[in-house]
Amino acid sequence: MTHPVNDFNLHVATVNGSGSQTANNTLLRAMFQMGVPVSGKNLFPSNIAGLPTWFTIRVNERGWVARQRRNDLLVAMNPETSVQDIAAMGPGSVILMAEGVPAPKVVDGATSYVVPFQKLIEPIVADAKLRKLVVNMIYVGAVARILGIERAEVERALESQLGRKPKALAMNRAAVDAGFEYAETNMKPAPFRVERRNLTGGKILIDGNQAAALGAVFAGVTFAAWYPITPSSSLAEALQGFLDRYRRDPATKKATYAIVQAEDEISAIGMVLGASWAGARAMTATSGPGLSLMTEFTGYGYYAEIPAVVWDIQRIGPSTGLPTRTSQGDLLSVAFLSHGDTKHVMLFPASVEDCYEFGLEAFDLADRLQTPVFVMSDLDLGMNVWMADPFRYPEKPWDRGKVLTAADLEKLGRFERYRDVDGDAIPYRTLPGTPHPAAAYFTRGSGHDEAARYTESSEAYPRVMDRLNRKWETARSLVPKPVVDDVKGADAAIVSYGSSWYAVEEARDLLRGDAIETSALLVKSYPFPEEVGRFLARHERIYVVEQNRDGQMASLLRMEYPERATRIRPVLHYDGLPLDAQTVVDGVRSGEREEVAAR
Amino acid sequence: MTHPVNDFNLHVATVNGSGSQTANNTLLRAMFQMGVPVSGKNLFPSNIAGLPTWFTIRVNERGWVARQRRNDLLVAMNPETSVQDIAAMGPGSVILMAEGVPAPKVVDGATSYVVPFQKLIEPIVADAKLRKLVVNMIYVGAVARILGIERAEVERALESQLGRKPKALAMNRAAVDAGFEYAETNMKPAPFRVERRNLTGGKILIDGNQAAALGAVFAGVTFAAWYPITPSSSLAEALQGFLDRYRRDPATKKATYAIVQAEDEISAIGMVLGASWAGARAMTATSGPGLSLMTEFTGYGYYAEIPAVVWDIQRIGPSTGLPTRTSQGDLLSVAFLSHGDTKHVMLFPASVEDCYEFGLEAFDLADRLQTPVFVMSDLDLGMNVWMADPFRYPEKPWDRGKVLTAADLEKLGRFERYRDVDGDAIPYRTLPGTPHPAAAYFTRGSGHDEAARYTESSEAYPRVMDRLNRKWETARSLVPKPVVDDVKGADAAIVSYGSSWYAVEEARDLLRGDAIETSALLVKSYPFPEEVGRFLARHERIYVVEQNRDGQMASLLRMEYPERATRIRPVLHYDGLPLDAQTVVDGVRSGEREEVAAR
Amino acid sequence: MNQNVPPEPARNRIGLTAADYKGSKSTLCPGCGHDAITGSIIQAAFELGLEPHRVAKLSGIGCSSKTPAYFLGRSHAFNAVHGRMPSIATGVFIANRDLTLLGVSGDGDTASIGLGQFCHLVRRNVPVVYIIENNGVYGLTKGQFSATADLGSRGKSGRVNELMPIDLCAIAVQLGCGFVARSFSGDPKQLRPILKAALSHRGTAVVDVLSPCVTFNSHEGSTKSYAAVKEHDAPLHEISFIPHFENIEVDYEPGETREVRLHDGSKIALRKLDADYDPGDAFRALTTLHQSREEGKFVTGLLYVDPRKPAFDEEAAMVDEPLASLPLERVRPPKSALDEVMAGFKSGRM
Amino acid sequence: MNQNVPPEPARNRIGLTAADYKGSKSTLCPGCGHDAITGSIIQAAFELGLEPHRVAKLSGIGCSSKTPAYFLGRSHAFNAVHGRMPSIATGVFIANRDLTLLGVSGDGDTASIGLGQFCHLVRRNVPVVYIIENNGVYGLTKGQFSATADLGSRGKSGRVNELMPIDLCAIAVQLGCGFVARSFSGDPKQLRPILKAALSHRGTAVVDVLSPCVTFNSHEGSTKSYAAVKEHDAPLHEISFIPHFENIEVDYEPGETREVRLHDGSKIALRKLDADYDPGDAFRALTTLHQSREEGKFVTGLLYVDPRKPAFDEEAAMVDEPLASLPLERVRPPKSALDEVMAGFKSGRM
Ligand SMILES: Cc1ncc(C[n+]2csc(CCOP(=O)(O)OP(=O)(O)O)c2C)c(N)n1
Ligand SMILES: Cc1ncc(C[n+]2csc(CCOP(=O)(O)OP(=O)(O)O)c2C)c(N)n1
Ligand code: SF4
Ligand code: SF4
Ligand SMILES: [Mg+2]
Ligand SMILES: [Mg+2]
Repeated sequence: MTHPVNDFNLHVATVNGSGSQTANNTLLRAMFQMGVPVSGKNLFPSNIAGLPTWFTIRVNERGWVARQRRNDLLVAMNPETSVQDIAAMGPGSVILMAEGVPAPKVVDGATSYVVPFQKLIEPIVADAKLRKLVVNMIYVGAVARILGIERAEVERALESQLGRKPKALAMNRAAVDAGFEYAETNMKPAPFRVERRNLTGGKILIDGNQAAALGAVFAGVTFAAWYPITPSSSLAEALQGFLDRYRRDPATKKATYAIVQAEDEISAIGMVLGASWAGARAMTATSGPGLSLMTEFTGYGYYAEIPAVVWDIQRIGPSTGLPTRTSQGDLLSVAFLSHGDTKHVMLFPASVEDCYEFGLEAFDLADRLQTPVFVMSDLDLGMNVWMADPFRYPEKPWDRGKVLTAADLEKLGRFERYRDVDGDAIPYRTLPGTPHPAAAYFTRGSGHDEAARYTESSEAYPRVMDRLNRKWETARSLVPKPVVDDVKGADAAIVSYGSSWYAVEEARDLLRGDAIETSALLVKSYPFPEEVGRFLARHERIYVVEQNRDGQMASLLRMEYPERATRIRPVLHYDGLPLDAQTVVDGVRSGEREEVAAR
Repeated sequence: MTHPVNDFNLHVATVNGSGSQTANNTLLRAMFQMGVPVSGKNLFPSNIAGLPTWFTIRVNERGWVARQRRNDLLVAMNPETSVQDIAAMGPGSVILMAEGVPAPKVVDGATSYVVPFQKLIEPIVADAKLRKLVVNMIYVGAVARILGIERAEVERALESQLGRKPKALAMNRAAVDAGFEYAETNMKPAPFRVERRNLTGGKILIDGNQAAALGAVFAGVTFAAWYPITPSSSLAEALQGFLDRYRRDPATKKATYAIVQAEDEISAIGMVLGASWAGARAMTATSGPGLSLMTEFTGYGYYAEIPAVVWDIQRIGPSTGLPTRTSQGDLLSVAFLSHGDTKHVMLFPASVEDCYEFGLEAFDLADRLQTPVFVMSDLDLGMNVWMADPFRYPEKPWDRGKVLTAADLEKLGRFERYRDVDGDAIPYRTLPGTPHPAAAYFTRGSGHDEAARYTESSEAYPRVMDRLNRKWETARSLVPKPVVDDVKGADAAIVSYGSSWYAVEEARDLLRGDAIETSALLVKSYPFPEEVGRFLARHERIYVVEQNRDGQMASLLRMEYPERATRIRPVLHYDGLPLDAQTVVDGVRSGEREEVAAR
Repeated sequence: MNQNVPPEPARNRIGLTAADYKGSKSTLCPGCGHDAITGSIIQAAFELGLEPHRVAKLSGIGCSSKTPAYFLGRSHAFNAVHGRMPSIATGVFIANRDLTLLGVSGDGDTASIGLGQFCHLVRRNVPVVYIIENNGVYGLTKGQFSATADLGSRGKSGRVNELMPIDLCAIAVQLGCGFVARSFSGDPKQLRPILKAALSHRGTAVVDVLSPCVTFNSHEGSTKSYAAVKEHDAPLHEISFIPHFENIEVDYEPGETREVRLHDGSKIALRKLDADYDPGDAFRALTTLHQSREEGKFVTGLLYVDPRKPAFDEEAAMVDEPLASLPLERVRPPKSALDEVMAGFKSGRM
Repeated sequence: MNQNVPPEPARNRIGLTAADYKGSKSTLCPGCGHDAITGSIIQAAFELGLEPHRVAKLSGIGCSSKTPAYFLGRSHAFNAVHGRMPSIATGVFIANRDLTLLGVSGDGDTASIGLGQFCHLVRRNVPVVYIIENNGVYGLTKGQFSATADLGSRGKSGRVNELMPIDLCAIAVQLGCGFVARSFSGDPKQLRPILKAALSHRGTAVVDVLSPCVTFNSHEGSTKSYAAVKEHDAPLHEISFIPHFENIEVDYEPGETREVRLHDGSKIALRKLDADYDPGDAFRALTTLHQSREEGKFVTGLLYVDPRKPAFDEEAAMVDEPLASLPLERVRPPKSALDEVMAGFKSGRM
């Protein structure tokens, strides 16, 4: 199925801490600048230096960016893994192996080269330590040469990254050239190559965590508390960077925000709730273990009705699990996070655009609904680079929800914190510091009535709980709608969410080639908007694709739509690697085959 | 529907900290000793002294012990609540109100007396402080008189409680007599009364927390860590009491156990996991907020496969909620407690007998399955007194699960902590201190393979997770089976669990009188044994009765049995008061009416 | 003068009466030390003339943590979860630095489950008056020992506490807290000026108040019963507080009195008792606390004060007005900013 | 003597070689201070002749907490969740008091998320050697400041730490810990005897080891880089350890050396350097720590020791053998006991 032009996967095997990042980005960007759609995935260990790391660039003219199992071009720099890495390459592939790395016999039909990286870099870089970093640029040159990546674009890509450091730039440029020349004399062009197109014009390359941070910046976030944890740390750090740059008072240079690195996640979410309660736009970002520690406080947020934005950058595994591998495994625990009748709103960003948009929207929703809102991203979306159209500047102002000022109170005369005045089950709140005698109220996680008074009454308690349930219905109408793609005469339907969407779209294309037409639903929120129920009602066989073992979205759908429960068929992927289209194709195809057989 | 004999509810309204407990127990026990089935429910505030408290004794010849909405005899001691208390009494009821308490007009057909409690107690008790406590004995005497409770039994009941304190006994006895005499001259016998029967012979009166603690003692618990929280504290304190008394080494008088009051619940569960890992039989008991704090560590227990017994004495509400009100609201959060693909085993005790039995069995299950086991009791079951047959002494020895000794290792030669050797997906473990070079292994919450080695492998990770899923199936076959009551030609079926069972049984009886025959399923565990699925398959309309807002058991059943999802109809009760039969009757009856109408 | 006219209630500098600083009726046990502290808080707030709407009351969980409902009924309150009030306080303060934060906790809430957050609050020097209503037991859960129970103290059940108490004042001093005091619920004459000083201090002010639990910890053998505390109370000095708005010039006998000037111009005057005590010496404070424990005494008074320690917000370099009240224009960067960022991600320069 | 025969590796009192105390290959950054500490642990365990199967290794989460995989490969290990190793240690010890508990944590693991549990472990005096591999940063999450980062220390990103460090040794002394030492990963001559002494102490032994993070905290401006620590290391004394099984009588020049005798008969000898230091004086320890921080120095050595402090199990009054190994007969009371209880609940006497 490979086409010779603009359709292949480039796989670089190194060790982490070896500075191969710049080299890989140079290749990625050079092809991107040639107008060819690319995506890059970094597979790294939960360790700081010296362990195996792989970077894979997918080049695909049709814009498919999901992971593929197959690799076409391998650069084997890591002696620890070279044997397996090389063994995995099939016929038609090209292999560049560093001189001296152990290697098995290469399959027939594959081309392989042993490249004397060290010999080539020595004359260029004197310092041994520096050499270890710059050596990677040798393969950049060689790969560019055999793939037909334009030298000028490699130049530009390199320059855009190292422009600020002339000495480094010169040195790296020299290394690229050396690789290029070496390939020119010692290697054949690869059987697949890159050709200039015009498909990436105006697009950006960004990771989901940066996009999310940007969304928050333009949402007017004023406070963030966090505790470092992979893969969410880069979101908080990106936020810090953007805020330092764009959110200082022009006059005083003082900050219109505060970011606190808390002592743990219990404290982080506590600070967020305290700040939100007092009127800040507050958020935190975390992953697995940190999420578990936020359990008690999120129940408080639900019951005391305090806005909060929590980004969960999902990683795989119960407990510590695999901190640097991706998954969509936190849905059920977040949906019911904390004891008692507690339910939480979740958003599912499916792209970096969504990360930015939800970075904005999550705050409006939290303020509007007065409850914690969880944005369920994952490591693949959050830490890998994706192509996107530039983000739109928000045209509408923010929605801070139902907050009463002293003036409002003066008009109204009275105020009851938990009274459903408007019939949407969302009460009004006041902020501490509001200069009005009627403003004050008492916030607590214990039983309270409409006036926020303490109560143990068996009438008042269920009254408040029922209103919270009605508020849940209001949320259903406010959260982002799903993306529906109904195909006439479709054989089956595929439901997906979050980062699984890319693989699903590609799989649908492949299935079509296989004469299996599918409709699709991309779920973007929980509670489910009514469009979700209607979609399920319209389709007989519904494959729910997700990256976890327990079919967590499928479970939520079965709970919510008993009358559709039997139509739901989970297609699961949970090995920690990003989902690939083939897995989806196999799942749907086998299901459809049984179906046909059953007829 | 009230019968004049042995069928009424006695309701005493006082303030907490006023020592009415002894008085109420005296009445309860006196009737119990007359061979008449009784149950007592204490409705108390989340406060130490001075707030309204109610104690209700249900007397029912047929042995129904669930709460009823109706009260027949009221003792109104609390001026704070007397107006509502008295207003709630219907025709045919009898009211004893303390002289001076505010009172509304009493309904026609009700008999009411103003009793000069203070005047009556003054001559008996000189000390004013003491008087406040002993005054309650006046109503004991009066109530005994008008209900026909045998004076000798009141004597015995009083003696069994105060036997160790002769002075107090004499004083209280005098107060009872005074009340008795006062009633003799000033009150008519009530329209309902107690008559000696032979229905409580050999039975005991005990609360669920004491029963659970006893179970643990005979299970051979060696370690408990806890942090005080209502309504679970009394379980840990009862455990301490029993252990201090029955678990000291006969020779050395030293303890064969340790109980630690931890600094919080995170620490409590951590200590339990550490102790279990090292070979102790370890447990903890907690409620709502404490449970939420145990989230992260329970995920560790699931993934690293460490036994632990956790009693969750459920109270109502998200967050702090109503600490002294009952509920069954923690099912969904416990089922999926902690991030990632995590699932937990739950047991649902439905009676004090179950509390004792599960107190024993939970340890065998945890050791056998090498995972945390949650026993889902509640405040009503745990803190109220229930009649029961004496508990059976365990005839089988304990099951410590698959633990390899040095001798075993010598035979086997090698040992891999997470290898499925027997095909039941349960691996073998060794304890630290085992004198054998092959014994040691590395326990971690991060990715591990069969040999407990650290791994980030995309093959090893799912392999372990799939085995855990198979272990879940093994659990299904080991956990307690449900109680099935299939009634031929039943119109509908009722599914319940835990303390809801009493009300359900009574409701089924009432429905029968209403010509609605029901089958019943009492669920005792999650994962659901196959009997559950078979029961659902046999019935068309299934009412799932539970004490929470969100239909949590109904949700678990829908997730697990999609093909039965539409048959499930939640009947919910969540005002914090124990479930009553009428609520169940109403729920089922209206459902059945619609059904008939629909036909 | 006419007997029949009821006397006008006293009014403070903002025209409020003491009654205006009351809350709802207490539901604690009659005689509970916590209620006495509530009284002192009300009086201190009244005398300082705090504007109720500028105060935020915070607490954790426990009998002590219920008390914010019983004072300053016109102030917002946040009754958090058990032991986590410090993180809430930090967030509230950052959102609105104009608020005066008044936190009430218990010894269980702070020394057991909340110890970590307490230490980090102090380390950050978040401006909050942190009152610990210390009775050595868990009142609300019926009398178990807390981590401040004294070694050898006997519980109501008869059990003896085998573990060493955590001295929260010593920990606070150790962590560099700028205001550390200990007092006794039964000594309003001392407690009130301490509270006023704490409320005028800019930074975390830890006030550990011995507050007997009459229901679960006032029996024979308890070291924190009212009687025991009264007997072993050892005041360091006689405290008086002169608020900045009263520029009284008090003149003391030389050498008899120390004066501490707070950043808002208020003054604390400490009249020497038997020994002279310098509250500016952290080591003196630690030694004094240590010795007093050895002697089974409770030293009370202003243990340590350093009015110059920079508060949390100074480090955060935030704008002067509350973050919570910034309008959209000031927190949403212009389109040009987004364009700049987008250009960066296009070229790869970002 | 024949050149070709490889020299026999040295064997300790139980016949094991140093290699027998090794673990799997380290995956830390080349040059990481933690690896040096691992080396000292291996050597100390070898020299003491610890029986590997009687040791339980415990840790939290972090680069430091990974190290138990790199030593004592024949011992059981429990790599817990972040900051909660103390509670695990408490449980393990109670289940089997015959085990020697060797805990490794980091400054983030202990001073940030784990501070509460750390303090309560110390308060209970649970016998465990608690090593803090202290580098002032979160290594595994790529170099954020930890709560032990020094005031004004510059991070790799250029940020300056504005908060005061938490001195875990001072906190431990404050909480009455019976063994508190500080050392430097780069000084095995000092670290090894300290570890051996800690392993011989009965009670919580806190060993705070400065352990430079070469990747994220060894740049200019870092106060915890290898160079900075080496330069500011100020040893209190020269330490040597004489295990109980070697009854050597060392004789020192009078006044030059202090000797501390541990409960198992081992001895710690402290040779005086410039000033004489008494490790039995808690206040001396606190003052010394305080002053050294003022002077920007790291005092290292045995800061405080009190071998007589009763350990946790003595208070629990448990049977002598491990609870984990008690047979059913000893932990399930006889039927008569159940009958007695049942009778009580029948009559209401119970
Ligand atoms: C997470 C959690 N664990 C336990 C409890 C139960 N609880 C309520 S108050 C309290 C202790 C209160 O003691 P203290 O702080 O000393 O307050 P006091 O009642 O003595 O004033 C506990 C353990 C809780 N509310 N939340
Ligand atoms: C609950 C939780 N929060 C955050 C993390 C992420 N995390 C892993 S290690 C670490 C800090 C480690 O710092 P330190 O203890 O100093 O160890 P070092 O790496 O410096 O040796 C953090 C925050 C986690 N594993 N668990
Ligand atoms: S129990 Fe103790 S602390 Fe609680 S209110 Fe009563 S006296 Fe106060
Ligand atoms: S990051 Fe720092 S602490 Fe972690 S291994 Fe590398 S040098 Fe050591
Ligand atoms: Mg207390
Ligand atoms: Mg560190």
